[in-house]
Amino acid sequence: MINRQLKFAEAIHEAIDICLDGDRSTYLMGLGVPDPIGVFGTTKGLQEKHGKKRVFDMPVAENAMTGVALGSCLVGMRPIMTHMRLEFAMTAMDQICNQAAKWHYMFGGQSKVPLTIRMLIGRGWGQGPQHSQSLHAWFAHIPGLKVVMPSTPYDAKGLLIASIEDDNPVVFFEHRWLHNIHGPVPEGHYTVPLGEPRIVTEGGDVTIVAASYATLEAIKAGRELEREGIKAEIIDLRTLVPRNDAAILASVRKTGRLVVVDQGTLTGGFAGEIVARVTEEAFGALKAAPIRVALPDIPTPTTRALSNYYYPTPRHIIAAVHRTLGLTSRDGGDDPWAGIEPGDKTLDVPDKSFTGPF
Amino acid sequence: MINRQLKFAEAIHEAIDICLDGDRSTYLMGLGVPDPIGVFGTTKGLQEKHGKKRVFDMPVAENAMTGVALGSCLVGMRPIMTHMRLEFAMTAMDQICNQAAKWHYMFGGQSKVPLTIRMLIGRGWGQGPQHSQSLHAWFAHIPGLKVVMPSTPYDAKGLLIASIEDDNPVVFFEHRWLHNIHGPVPEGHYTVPLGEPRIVTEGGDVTIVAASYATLEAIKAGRELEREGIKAEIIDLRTLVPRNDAAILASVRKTGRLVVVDQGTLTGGFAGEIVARVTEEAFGALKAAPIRVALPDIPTPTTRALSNYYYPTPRHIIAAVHRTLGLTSRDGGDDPWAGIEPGDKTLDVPDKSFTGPF
Amino acid sequence: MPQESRLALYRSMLKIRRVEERIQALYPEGDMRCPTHFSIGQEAVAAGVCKNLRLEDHVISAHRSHAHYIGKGGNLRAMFAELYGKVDGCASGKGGSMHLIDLSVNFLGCVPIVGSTIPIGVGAAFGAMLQDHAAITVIFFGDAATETGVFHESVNFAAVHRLPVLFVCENNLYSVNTPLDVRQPGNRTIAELARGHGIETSQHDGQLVETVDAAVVDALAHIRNEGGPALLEFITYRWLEHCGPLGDLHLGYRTQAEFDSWATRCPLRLYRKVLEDNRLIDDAAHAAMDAKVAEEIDDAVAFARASPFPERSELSRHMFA
Amino acid sequence: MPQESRLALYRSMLKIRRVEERIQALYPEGDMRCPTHFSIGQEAVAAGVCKNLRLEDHVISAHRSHAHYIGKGGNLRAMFAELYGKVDGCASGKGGSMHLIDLSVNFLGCVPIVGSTIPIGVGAAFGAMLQDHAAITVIFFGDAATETGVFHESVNFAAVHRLPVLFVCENNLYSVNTPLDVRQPGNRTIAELARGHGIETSQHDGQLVETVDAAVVDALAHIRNEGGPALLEFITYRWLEHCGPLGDLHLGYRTQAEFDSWATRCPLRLYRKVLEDNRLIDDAAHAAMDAKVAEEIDDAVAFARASPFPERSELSRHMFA
Ligand SMILES: Cc1ncc(C[n+]2csc(CCOP(=O)(O)OP(=O)(O)O)c2C)c(N)n1
Ligand SMILES: Cc1ncc(C[n+]2csc(CCOP(=O)(O)OP(=O)(O)O)c2C)c(N)n1
Ligand SMILES: [Mg+2]
Ligand SMILES: [Mg+2]
Repeated sequence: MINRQLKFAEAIHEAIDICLDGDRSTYLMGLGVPDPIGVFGTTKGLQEKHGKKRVFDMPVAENAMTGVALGSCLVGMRPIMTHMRLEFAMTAMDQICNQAAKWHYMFGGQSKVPLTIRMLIGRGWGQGPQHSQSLHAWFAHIPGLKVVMPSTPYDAKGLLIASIEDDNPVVFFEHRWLHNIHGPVPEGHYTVPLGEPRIVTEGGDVTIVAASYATLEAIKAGRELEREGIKAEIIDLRTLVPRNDAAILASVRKTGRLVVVDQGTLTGGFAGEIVARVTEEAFGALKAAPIRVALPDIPTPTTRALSNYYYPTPRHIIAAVHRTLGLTSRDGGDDPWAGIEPGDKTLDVPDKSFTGPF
Repeated sequence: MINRQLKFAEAIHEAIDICLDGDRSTYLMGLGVPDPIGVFGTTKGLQEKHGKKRVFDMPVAENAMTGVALGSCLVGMRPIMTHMRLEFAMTAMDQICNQAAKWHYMFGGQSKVPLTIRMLIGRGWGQGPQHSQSLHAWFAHIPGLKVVMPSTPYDAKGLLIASIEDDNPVVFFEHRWLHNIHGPVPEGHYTVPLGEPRIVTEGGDVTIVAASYATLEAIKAGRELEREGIKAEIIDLRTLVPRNDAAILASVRKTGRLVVVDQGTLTGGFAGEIVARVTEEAFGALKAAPIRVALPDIPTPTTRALSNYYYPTPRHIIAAVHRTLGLTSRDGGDDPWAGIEPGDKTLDVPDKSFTGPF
Repeated sequence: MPQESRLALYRSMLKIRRVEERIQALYPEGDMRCPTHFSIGQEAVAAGVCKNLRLEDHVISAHRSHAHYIGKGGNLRAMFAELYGKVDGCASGKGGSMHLIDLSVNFLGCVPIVGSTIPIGVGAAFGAMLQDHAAITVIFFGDAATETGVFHESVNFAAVHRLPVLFVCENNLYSVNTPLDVRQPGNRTIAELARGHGIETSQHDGQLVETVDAAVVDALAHIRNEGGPALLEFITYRWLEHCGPLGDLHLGYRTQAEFDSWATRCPLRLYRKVLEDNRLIDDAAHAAMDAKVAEEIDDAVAFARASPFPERSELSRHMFA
Repeated sequence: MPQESRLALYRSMLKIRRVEERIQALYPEGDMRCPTHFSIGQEAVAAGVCKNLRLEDHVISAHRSHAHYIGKGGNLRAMFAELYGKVDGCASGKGGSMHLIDLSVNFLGCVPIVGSTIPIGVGAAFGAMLQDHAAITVIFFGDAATETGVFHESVNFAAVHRLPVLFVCENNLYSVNTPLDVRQPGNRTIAELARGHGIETSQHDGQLVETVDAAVVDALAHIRNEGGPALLEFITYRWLEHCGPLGDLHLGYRTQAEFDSWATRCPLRLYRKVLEDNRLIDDAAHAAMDAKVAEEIDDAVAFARASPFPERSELSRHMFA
């Protein structure tokens, strides 16, 4: 039992700090990294501690700076890059996906690219179409990248250290609404291996697969379902690539039912990959159609009047579980949005302490 | 019965020509568009015919030039952009996916972006890691984009005209190994509506879904299967977004078996989306696990000794059909690669006339 | 400059200032739930540039766009309604502060990805040229935008095609909380950087609205007469935090002394003094002007508050044209 | 310049020329199945630059990279094996002509996405600086690469951090079949464009190898003494088609007259004349030099042909480090 409680953001901070301490070739760069706010606290004070040569800001030039990070790997460095929003890194897709992802392979394994790229996923007030996309499915589709999506402070620290120490490019997702959650975090160095999902709660009635912030929503749904007597086995993917599917397949073989929750949009999203994979591998065990709970295929609207109807809630997960259990007709059942007012001010905050907008 | 035979590349050329003729706001730009080779013949002579103001080359600056195209839409233009390889447009993901895709929605429908972006997918000699990726799954995952992937000259022309005339951004895929295939193409203006798959062959034993070049491989497999007495219903998606799944679902309800063939890599690819969708919607009809036939999760190797073992062949589709029909054990059956030599010179050419490298 | 023009210049700055002060006052109520970037301290650039534009000329901006929207004559009611996320917002509530638009005055839009509207503005000019329109396009952006590759790609294309584009860089010395010297070399200005592309560029004091005005007059004449783009760099300073309605001196990334030296160079104060010295305005006239502006703002805020939220069905509207 | 240095310069050009001529001769057999970009006509740049580099200095290049690989001393056997797609290729066959690499001589690699290796080269210099290495990084690219945004982003970063980078632009007047004037404005050179970033730049004749050499000596001295990057633009000309072993005058995008005027300025011919005039070489010595080069090439080709193809199991190897 670990008694030490840290915020997710603090766990990230500690992981980076430990890696900077442990390996002189590690450095950290990104817009705002050394500024007084320090990327929502995750990089605060690190420049003061580790020096300007190892922790620094950069020009607004995400594509070139990714190339710079990659180039430095070729002479032995181990960079960590930080993007305050995933969208900023969309200018860097060539360097991330054509260069960093493929460099090791396309030169026959001669160079390695131990580059970790932190991507923050926005949610909050009016983050809107260009500050909120969770495009983990994109990166998972590029061979050569590892994709990591923790949901707890413990995993955040252990997986980030593992990512930084990994000799390959890793894209590390941090959902903004996770930064302030608390959880037990051991002191010092430890790693959580890339590739192993975590069984959050055991249950025999239905398997719920999620990752990153969606895991929290799944857990909330699971609590509610438990009250109804439905026991969900909730599995937190933790990493999309690499990914050992044994736990998921074993779970579905037990429950026969699958709901996948994704913080990205539906079509072409990673939930589809999980559904496809499970269906291919455990078809005989499935008792009902799997269901995806994901964002609709719509850009994120800015006004909360619409974003309140955009992000699925635990109620949606519950409704999906009910459907897969045959408790409601496939398309029927309660409208999970029922009773929500456009002006509602509880759905666009992660908790009461949130004062917006980022 | 249409007697006029054109090459796929000629059909593309004709579509562009007709649109330039028909609408003064249409223009065509891209690297090499007016050069003597004319993007594998698809743009040859168009500058001479339509003038330098409507058909022109550009600097190597794909990101800005996409923005330029988008900006011109805001004042009433209807641009066509051409990328000789999809990878070149990976520098333009911000403009394509953050700006063009969302512009109409995020400004409440006030402006429209009738921009068509042609993306050529490389295959051939040593196209390698950076000249061969078919990332249609990426674009299909971005709400606001339409994604079109023809496999015949008829559809190439009809869908390209429909794409250009569509008031939304459309990403239009042309696999290089399609450019030289022949097929019937009517003269003059016609459109093929975006969103409707095409049933290539009817059959009751198994549904094979494909798009773009993969459709040709599926057809080859279908012929072989027919000889074995297995009747495949082959469905050519034609467009990934929008997409009316009625035909696919009806087919699976008939056959109970699904094989999806994809010219992209497996994980996070669009084949998974189709499998997920069909499983969600037609679970009860499925008699066996669906199977995806896609590229392995590996960057494209350059040497043919490895690319010969990289691209799935009709034999792989046949093996998948056999598996889903229970004719071979799930993992057993013949190795589709058996008998292929590393130095084989038939697998890295679309036909005998091909002299490489592009 | 004619007396009325001088007063109009001041009025434009005053309106920008007062609108932003009102947002500042209302924002803490928690009903404008979107990231909001203020131009307080930088008003002279928007006012000085927009004074010289015709209705048909295009303007496009980025994340810090209120001033440009107002300067170009954007609808105030629609702006406030947008900030409140209402259906009558200029983007139907879908955009928020970072996505203002008013096509009736050819304010084409803005987006918060740094640099991204620069090529789009160039494209608007290009499209106009293809249609033989005489419209000029003004693109507003900050100092950090000149670090993006897309800025250079855009300037190059505008230079090749000699497009009627006025690039306006508001160099306020910071990108978020990061000073210029860790982002750009100290031995060249942004004007010099852009001059490398073979276009007309110059650097000016961005606090003196008549200096801005004169620079713009020259640049527009160049664009019209010689054809081809120009870039103006204006040195200015943001008073509030990068995003949001508060001050941020407590953060320590800039000094009180630096702030004070800029605060004394408030573009409104400096220009009011000029007008007073020239007896074009006195306290009473100023109060009257202020009252009229306040009235317009009151009306816009009332309108915005009264406007309904978009209905749930609006979520899937505007997906495709 | 010492006699041996002059002969070495010539020998370097000759080797590059002969290797490419051999590829040209063999390519039509259809066994080198990868896109191949030749530098015939442009040898003086690679030879003149690489002569001044130490083993520890880094070189990175783009799609047209044979000359740079050879100039830096890259292994010839491994290069030919790579072109043949063999397991002994410098990238195990996984890369082909567009992905040459030889880490034993600090030739870091090359990729065909235009502009993409520029920041990577800057990163190598940055990484070396972080580790207090004295290595200089040379980045080779073409005229079109200066149109990409990433070029400017990279130069800016190198300028801010005063990195020991030599940017070498081989301006051969074309990007594929597209001339410079539809891509870049005519009123500035690439050297002037880059000078906007506040770095040391100059333009030179790329056909005269001693001119190249002298420019590089100066630039390296500047980098070593002043710290901070420099850019050299060399005007040169490609003889063959953009990609592939053939001529392309029949396409008509360039004229015979233009071609002829450049062909007479063949860097090898011009320099051989200088050496002959200075009695440093005669026909016999030249033939001997040529024979030695041919021998090395014969060996490399034989090695490459004898090398086996990678086995099927190699497909999934090297996926992760
Ligand atoms: C591509 C990209 N990277 C980073 C950001 C985060 N960001 C938002 S505003 C901003 C500062 C821009 O500074 P500047 O262009 O000088 O404009 P200012 O805010 O000073 O007016 C940054 C870095 C972004 N929006 N887009
Ligand atoms: C981003 C990108 N766009 C387009 C291409 C296609 N392409 C390959 S080589 C080339 C020409 C490059 O010209 P230049 O940089 O002058 O080099 P040169 O071939 O003349 O040596 C182009 C446009 C590419 N490889 N990458
Ligand atoms: Mg600024
Ligand atoms: Mg060139």
